[in-house]
Amino acid sequence: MSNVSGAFVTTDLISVSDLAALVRSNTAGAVVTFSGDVRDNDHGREVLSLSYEAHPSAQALLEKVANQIAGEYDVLSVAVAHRHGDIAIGEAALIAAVSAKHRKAAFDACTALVDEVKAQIPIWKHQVFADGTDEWVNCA
Amino acid sequence: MSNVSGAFVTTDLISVSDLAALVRSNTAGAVVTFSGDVRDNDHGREVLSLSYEAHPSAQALLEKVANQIAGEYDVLSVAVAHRHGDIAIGEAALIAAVSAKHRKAAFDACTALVDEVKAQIPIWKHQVFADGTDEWVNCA
Amino acid sequence: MAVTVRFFAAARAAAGVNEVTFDSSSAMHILDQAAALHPKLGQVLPQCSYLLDEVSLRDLSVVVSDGSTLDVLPPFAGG
Amino acid sequence: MAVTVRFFAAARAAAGVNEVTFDSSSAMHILDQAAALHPKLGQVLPQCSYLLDEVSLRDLSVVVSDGSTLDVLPPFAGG
Repeated sequence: MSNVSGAFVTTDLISVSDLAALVRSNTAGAVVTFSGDVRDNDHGREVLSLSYEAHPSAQALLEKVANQIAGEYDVLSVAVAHRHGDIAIGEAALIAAVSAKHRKAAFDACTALVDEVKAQIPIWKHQVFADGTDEWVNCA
Repeated sequence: MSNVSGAFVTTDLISVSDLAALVRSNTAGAVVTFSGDVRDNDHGREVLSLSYEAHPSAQALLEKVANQIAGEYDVLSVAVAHRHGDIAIGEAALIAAVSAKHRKAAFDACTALVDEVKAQIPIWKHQVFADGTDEWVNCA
Repeated sequence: MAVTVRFFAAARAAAGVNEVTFDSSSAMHILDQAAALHPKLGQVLPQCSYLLDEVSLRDLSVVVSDGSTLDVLPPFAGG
Repeated sequence: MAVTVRFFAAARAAAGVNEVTFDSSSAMHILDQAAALHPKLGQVLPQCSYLLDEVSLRDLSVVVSDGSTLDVLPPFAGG
């Protein structure tokens, strides 16, 4: 029986260990986590600071995506958190955690969860570079 | 430049957050972790207790596998720990962590790292079941 | 009563405002008016998707009623 | 001086001992002698791999010298 242990769109710090703890259980043999962290560089340019903006519907859509993945894969539990607002270099913007009886399902579901979050959740990344320029990522 | 941040064969508790912290850096955009945890059941039978035995060469071979994966994938850092001795239900037996600039390499390398550890490291699992029987796993 | 158009992320940056109101008409006509008012939007809108009262809107010939909200969403870049 | 055979995991459980010593001869002959002494080993040995002084040994016709150690490794089950 799959379930979603948590789906959070938040301005708070998010941590791998918190999300791993949410999905862990004595029946789960495998826990896979992904942490998407803010880098100090992008396409060879130094990133000074970074912020994410979330649409008001982001929370509901993140819950929907988590439920979709929990239903499609043979996993025990799914949790996901996307942070918005200003995020310091090295901190996590997106964390996903999946538990399953066996590792292949956990890896596959975690990969798909991250892919779907990137595709479906209305969140935008704004980068300020050391050269004084800035950009909204994916928006030419 | 890939490197191995740690490879440990140990009787101590091992934690996802410790290994994730070892591989994390400001240039890494993605950190993927795997935790192989001791389950309270196997093939439908209740597991009471579990221990791992490690061959004296396990430490050196784990370092070799970690280096092999760090060299084969476009990743920034790799860390892996395998616990042996008695392990309580729910605790981790194997933890792998990989950082990379981009998530696909991190997922692929972490999956391969776990596969290679299972294939190449001389470590054995002994399970005691609630019905009083016991088994060395993979040894019919 | 009017139609509220809300701009997000790069669309807000291009428009220079968070939101603007128009009289009811087709989504296409409303967006054309917005681009006329805020010329930089012209580069961003072709990449955008739209929500009409929080539901995905693909057919821009649909008439947006007074009281409705049309959201302008640039390509997502979460994660 | 003799050959030391070390048993691990299921092989140790089957042998009932951690290690045993034999006179130098081929690995195959040494393992046959071990199986004769500890009959339960007969079921485990066909699944095992071997290390001769910590190096993988595939050709069991190799003669194991006095002072060497032959490790008997059941199928790995880490992770």
